[in-house]
Amino acid sequence: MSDAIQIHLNGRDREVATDLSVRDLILSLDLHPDLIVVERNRGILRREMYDDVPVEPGDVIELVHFVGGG
Amino acid sequence: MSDAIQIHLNGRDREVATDLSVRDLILSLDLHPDLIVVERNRGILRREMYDDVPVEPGDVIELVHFVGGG
Amino acid sequence: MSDAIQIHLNGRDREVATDLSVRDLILSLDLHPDLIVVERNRGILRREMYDDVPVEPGDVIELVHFVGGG
Amino acid sequence: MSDAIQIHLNGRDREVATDLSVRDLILSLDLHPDLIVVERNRGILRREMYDDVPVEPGDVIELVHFVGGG
Amino acid sequence: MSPATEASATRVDDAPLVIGGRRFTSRLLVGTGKYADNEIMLEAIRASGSGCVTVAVRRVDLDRSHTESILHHLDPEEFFLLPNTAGCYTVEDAIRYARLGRASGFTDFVKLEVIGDQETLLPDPEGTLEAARVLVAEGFKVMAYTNDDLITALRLEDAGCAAVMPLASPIGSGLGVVNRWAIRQIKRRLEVPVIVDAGLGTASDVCVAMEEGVDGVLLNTAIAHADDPVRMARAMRCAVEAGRDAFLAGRMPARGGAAPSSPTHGMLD
Amino acid sequence: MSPATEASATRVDDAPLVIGGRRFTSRLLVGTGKYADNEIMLEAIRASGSGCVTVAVRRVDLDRSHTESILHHLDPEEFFLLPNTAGCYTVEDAIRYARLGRASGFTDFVKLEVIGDQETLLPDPEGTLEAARVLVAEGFKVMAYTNDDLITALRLEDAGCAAVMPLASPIGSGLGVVNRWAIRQIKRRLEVPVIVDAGLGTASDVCVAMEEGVDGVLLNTAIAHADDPVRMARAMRCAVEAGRDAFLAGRMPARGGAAPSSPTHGMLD
Amino acid sequence: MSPATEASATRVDDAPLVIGGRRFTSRLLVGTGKYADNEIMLEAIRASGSGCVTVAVRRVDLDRSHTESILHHLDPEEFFLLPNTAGCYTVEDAIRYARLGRASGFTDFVKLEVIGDQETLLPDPEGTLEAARVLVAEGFKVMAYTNDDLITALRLEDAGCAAVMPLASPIGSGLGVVNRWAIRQIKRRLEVPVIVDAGLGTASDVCVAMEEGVDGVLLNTAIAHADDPVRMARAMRCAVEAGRDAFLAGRMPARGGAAPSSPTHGMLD
Amino acid sequence: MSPATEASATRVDDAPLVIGGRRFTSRLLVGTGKYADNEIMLEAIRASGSGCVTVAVRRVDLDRSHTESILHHLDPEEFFLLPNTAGCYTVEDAIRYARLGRASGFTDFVKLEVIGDQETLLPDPEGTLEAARVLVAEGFKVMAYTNDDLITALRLEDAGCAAVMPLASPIGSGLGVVNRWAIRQIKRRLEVPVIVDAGLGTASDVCVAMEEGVDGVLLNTAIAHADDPVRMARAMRCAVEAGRDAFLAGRMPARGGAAPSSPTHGMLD
Repeated sequence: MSDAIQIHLNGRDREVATDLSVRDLILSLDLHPDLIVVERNRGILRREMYDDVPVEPGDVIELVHFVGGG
Repeated sequence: MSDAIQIHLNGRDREVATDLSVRDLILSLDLHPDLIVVERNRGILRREMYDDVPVEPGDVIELVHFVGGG
Repeated sequence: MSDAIQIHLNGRDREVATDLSVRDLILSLDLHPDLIVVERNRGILRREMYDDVPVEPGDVIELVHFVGGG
Repeated sequence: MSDAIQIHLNGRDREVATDLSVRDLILSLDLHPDLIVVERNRGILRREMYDDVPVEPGDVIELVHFVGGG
Repeated sequence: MSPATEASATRVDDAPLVIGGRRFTSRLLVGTGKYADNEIMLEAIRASGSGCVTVAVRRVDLDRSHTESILHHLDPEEFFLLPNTAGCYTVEDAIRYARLGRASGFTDFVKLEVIGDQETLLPDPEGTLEAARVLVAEGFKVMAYTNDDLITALRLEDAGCAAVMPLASPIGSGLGVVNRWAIRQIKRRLEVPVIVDAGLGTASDVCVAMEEGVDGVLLNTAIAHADDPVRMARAMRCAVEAGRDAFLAGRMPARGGAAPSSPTHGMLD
Repeated sequence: MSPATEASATRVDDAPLVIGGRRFTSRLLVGTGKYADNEIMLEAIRASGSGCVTVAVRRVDLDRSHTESILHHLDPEEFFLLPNTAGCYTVEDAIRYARLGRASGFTDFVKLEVIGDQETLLPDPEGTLEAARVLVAEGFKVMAYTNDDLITALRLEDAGCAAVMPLASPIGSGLGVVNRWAIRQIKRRLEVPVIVDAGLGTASDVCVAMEEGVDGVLLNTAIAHADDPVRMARAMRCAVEAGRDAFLAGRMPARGGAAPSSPTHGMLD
Repeated sequence: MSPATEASATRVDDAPLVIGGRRFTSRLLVGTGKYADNEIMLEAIRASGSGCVTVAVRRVDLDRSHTESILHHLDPEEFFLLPNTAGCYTVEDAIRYARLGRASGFTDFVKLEVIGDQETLLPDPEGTLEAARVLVAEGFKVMAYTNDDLITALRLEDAGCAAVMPLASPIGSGLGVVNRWAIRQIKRRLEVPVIVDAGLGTASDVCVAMEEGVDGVLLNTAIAHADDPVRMARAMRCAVEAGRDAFLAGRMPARGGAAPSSPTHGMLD
Repeated sequence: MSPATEASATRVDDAPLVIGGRRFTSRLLVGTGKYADNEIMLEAIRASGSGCVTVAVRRVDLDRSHTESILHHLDPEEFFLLPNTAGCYTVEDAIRYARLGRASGFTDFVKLEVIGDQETLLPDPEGTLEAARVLVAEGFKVMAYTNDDLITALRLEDAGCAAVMPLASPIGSGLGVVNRWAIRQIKRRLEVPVIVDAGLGTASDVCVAMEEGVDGVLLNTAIAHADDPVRMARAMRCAVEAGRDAFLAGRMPARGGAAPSSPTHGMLD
């Protein structure tokens, strides 16, 4: 039995561990949950859901944040 | 029995004789059929129809032409 | 013997008392010597001369000062 | 005895034959007398004088003409 | 060669102006409004060398003893009549007037105007685009009056307009080309002919527009409201020629510094 | 009527340009410098319709096998030759060159230039005034090149100059009329003819200058350094006509707001 | 009183700038892009006296060892962060980015950009209007970047935008206010605040915009790409003050003629 | 740091303005004419942050009960008084007024004006040069009002003037900098301080002049004839700062095309 799943993260296919919550994923990437916004399968995920929402095979996830711009 | 009907012509109520064709109406107004365009009840009337189409009570008719413009 | 003389002061003929020094003239006009400049017969009169220089018949005197300007 | 003299012509020292008139000089240079103006020792020489005026040792001569300009 | 001929797009050394398959005899289009009288109008239009005049569609005034049709004064054989939709503030009105203009039987060209504001008479970009799409679908050859926005101009080209007609400045203002940069971009990016319409006030304004390489200009008030309309019409004809030739000739570069016109050598001692 | 004729100051509906008692056949004066070759120069000058060309006075180059005189290329019967004092930085030099130019026997007119700075080639007001006074006293008909300062222009008129020639911008810069207000004042206040000289870069620049009512313009680099000098010369001829006619016709007033060109009445319900 | 305070809309003698119910502490809004480094950015923004900075929404770069969030450099307590939709060419993208910006939890304001062309970065009027209508319905406070067309500006106001942000000239061009007349009309006709955005290149450009009475300006490249961004930021702060005060003070009329500043009487004989 | 301090030439990061060995506390010089009353004048001058004011020399009006000397309103300890020769149309008059001004005992500086024309009040270049040479020989520190001609400016520098003061446009016209190119050349070529004098109408005009790198500006009507002179004075103080800082900061290059302010990478799929 495999302990990894495939997701599409920020434009790239990526293999991540199973049973990860979105928060787990964020932390595993060394990102601060309060500084980013998560779009999952084209829908925005509210921060209070990060714990409850599992990362599932085939998820298309975009992690975005603010950068310098005019 | 009446020999006149009411129509709305170029924005005004007007009484005209019965049994007029559109061409009769145009000529009665001393206008040249080739220099004007007839809109009847919001539809454009082709010139070749002027003889055949009768002016009927309640018709809304606009007689238009070209004037100086930029 | 007359006790008055004619001078030309700031563009006008004027009769003034004899034996006036320039300073006497200035003070008689209720002007402050330090706020004006005296041109006498087309020559500028230094302030320290006001006491010594007499006003003489026919003198052409201009009393000037600073006014608002751009 | 030498049959040549030194003149300063159009900015350069130049040796020319003796007994030349200004016209001789012009023709010797393959120039058309009517298309040029002669300045001799800082004075303008009228065309009718070309024959009579000899080129003398030390003459400073400028031959000028019209060129394209704005 | 007379100016009229030189001005014509048929001069041997310039491509003709062709819009919607129709060949225009001049790069100058003129309006027929606001003249003191019809005689001056006709004389001025002839002096302008223009072969194309715009006309408006209006209700016949039945109170007048005789009709006022401009066709009594302008021979359709002599001038190409281009109906406009001036005075229309909605898509529906603009389409209605365009159809009436075509029904006159002279042409399927229309100068489309959908005005967005009564005070400035500036065009409504959304409405103009919507009306253009409808009229193109109905087979009209649409010459669209628009502002000087490149994006709207590109969309009008995409919509199938036969020509795009950006303004120089508001209709009748005579302010000239207020945004040269915008006109330049529009000409540079569009493939259909670009005609600068509205706001040109005098000959140099026309010259400036043509020097940007546009295909033509449309004038009305500048001629009709000049003290001497006929002479101004002649001035405009020459200005179109001058600007077109200057564009085609390729102007000298403008430089900050100076450069002598006469030789610096050959000076005397 | 051909443009050449129209451009001429002899057209029935415009007063002729007369400077120092001499009638000019065109309001366009052109220089003869900086052309790629003499054939193009001649063709361009003819296309410009100008009857007056400026020439420079220079030392004959004795190293050349044949003389370089421009008279080999320009027929004094066809063109009025106007000698200039280009390249002179002192009053003495300007007077010397003016005298040499007159000694050519063609004319007692001179285009006076006393340059004040090698980098910008701007004229020296003091020097120009001094030289003008001397040359007028010697019977020259002085056409004085000057900057766009009204006071200097008035003094040059007082000095007896036959014409005053303010610059549009520095010689050869092609920057056009940088100070329209100044040119307008000069034309408004002077009685002798005003010819705008130097800095005009393309047709619209010429048009703008003429619309200020000046009596003519003098061009060189704008034509000689265009990609196609002959076509640009034709453009300039038309631009002079256009600007002159626009000035005489009296332009419409420019207004902040808009005004419709088509009737606002007679709209349909 | 320090410039920062003076520049603030809270100075006793000027109404505060309020957009969508939010009070802004300065009439100068600044972007955060294109700086050499974050230290200079922060110093420049502080020197500008601005309390509102725009930020872009972008994908986290997972290849970087640490995140690049601008929040590491800008304290949301110190500056109001205004997310933009820069880089969006479709209505859908603009809406998507606006929603992501709001989900950051800082604000429901958005600077809406729907770009119509990759070369000029000019806004798409139709797309901007469509996106604005959707976002307003979703409760966003939309500050809409638009061109200088009055009609589009009026439609954006009708659509419920909190502010309309016409360009001075294309983004990053530094061409300044190319069409003063257009900016004046937009300010005169709209009731919501008008912020001039894009194209301002130096202090006088900002001054010119503010003198037209607009409520504020937004700058980025002019500061970030100056040789000395911090000093230019200070210049811009003063330029906003200068232009605002000059507008409120009511300038002298410009006249063709002259008028002496010193008395003409009291001259000596 | 308050604007007054920032405006001062003594700010640590800008060289002080020094003319004829005298250090000026501000780059803004103001006139004292044409104010509604002396209270507003004083308040406005203080708001301007200027430390140097120009005054005119006039005959005392003996019909008035009390003298009108401006010294009753301006404390020479607070402001440096710069006498002018306004109203003088001849070299002799200008010299006479300059001497009278110096005899007041306050200064040997003079703002030299030799006017050439009563209608435009434009300076007389020949007369100004002649008077400057005489006054410099008499030990005056001459600040010469002149037109925008580079050559005249260079000659005035050669004559020993302490500062050269080219006009932006005619005195009291408020037309702003009509010839930016000329001002740029003058500043680029002269070594003595260049102060732009006359014609500036509002804050952006001042900003434009300072951005050309000139050392200061002199204003009178723009402040005195604003609806609110005190506020306009404050605007001008900021405009001088803004323009100076923008010049020193080095502006971004203006480009024909656009360049995004937000990153083009990191967009979502």
